[in-house]
Amino acid sequence: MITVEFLGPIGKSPIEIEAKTLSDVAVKLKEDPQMAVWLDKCAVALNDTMVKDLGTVLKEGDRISILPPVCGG
Amino acid sequence: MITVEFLGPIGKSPIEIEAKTLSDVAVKLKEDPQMAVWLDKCAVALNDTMVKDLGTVLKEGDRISILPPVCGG
Amino acid sequence: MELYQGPLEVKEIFARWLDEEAASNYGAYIPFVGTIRAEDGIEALSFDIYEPILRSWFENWQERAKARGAIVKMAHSIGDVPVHTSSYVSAVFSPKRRVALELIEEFVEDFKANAPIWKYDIKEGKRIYAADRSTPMDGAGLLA
Amino acid sequence: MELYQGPLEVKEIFARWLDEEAASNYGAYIPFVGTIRAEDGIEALSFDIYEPILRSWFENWQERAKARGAIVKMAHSIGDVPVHTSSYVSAVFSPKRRVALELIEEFVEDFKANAPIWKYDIKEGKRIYAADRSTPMDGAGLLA
Repeated sequence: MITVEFLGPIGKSPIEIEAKTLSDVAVKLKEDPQMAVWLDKCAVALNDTMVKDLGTVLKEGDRISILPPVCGG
Repeated sequence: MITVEFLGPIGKSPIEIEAKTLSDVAVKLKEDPQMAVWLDKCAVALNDTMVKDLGTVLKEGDRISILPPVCGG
Repeated sequence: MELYQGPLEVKEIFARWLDEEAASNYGAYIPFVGTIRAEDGIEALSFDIYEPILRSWFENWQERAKARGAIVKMAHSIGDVPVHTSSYVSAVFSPKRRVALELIEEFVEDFKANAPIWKYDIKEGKRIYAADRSTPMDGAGLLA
Repeated sequence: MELYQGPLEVKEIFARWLDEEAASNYGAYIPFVGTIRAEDGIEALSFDIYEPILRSWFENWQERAKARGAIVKMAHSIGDVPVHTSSYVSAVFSPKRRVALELIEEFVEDFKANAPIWKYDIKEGKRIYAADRSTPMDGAGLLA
């Protein structure tokens, strides 16, 4: 199982899913209509490191963070 | 008569000269060997306004300032 | 990196950073102070921060600054910050002015684009995500 | 524009400028603080200022800033300023960060190039013109 958490304004509780790669996570999240509006604007972190490759391999206990558009300052 | 003053590090006392234009001032200052080393690096003000035209006409009582290279901050 | 609940004590932060580097022989110190503007009828802005990724972002910037002989500092608010108070102070110290002027611009712009901080307007007590002023981070859309 | 004999009270200046604009609704405040570095065995730097032309230079900059919705402030030392103390503080306030970041760079660079201020190294009590670090002003060479 891996954990997916949704940061900032997304307002969705963390979920636990089965996934071997980030592609599997994408497939799962697209099934959720609430997430569909967010995904094209969101960046992704794996265990608090930003990731940019859909092929990234996941292991048991990994934590994915979904980061919506930011505006610090 | 017009007054010519020498600012910052030039270390020369003000002088009074006869001059109808800035060209006349240039001629006079070039006669002074102490000034020759400064003139190509110095900017010029007339009554505290920067001037860039050698043809600038002068009148009785005008004050010319010679400004050597600067380094504020 | 310093995070505070509510508005920043800007004068204290500016003075303390100055003192911290008083003997470091830097010739240029450029702080950037961000203050909440009264506009669109807001009472305050409010901020969520994801601290682990903000810390790595900042550590990466410390390395980038160090490679140019400089250092960076930053402070940011968490939660509500009323109009006319400050939520953000960042700063560059460097031996010479050119590097400091270049770095403060790069640091502040990258902060706006990639620091994991989310902004909300507070209007009539409601907290509304500032979607129209927010920027997708580098790499956004990976899962779309 | 503020001129002081000797080193600047940087914290007082920063805090006072912040207070002066506390209700002006500017979103960005960027000061630049210039501090004397210990190098080449100097004890201090020393400055001559020609105030009438510095004032017109600064008034021209206030107009340029105003045209972009911003304001500029500056303070500088006259006479001797020991190493590790500050001789120069300038600042931009503007509604938004982009204008502030652009203006502080232009303002500081134009200051270095065109403010009528002359710098001297103080070494073993002697005052030596910093010729190699000085820049001819716009229009230099007119009388050559």
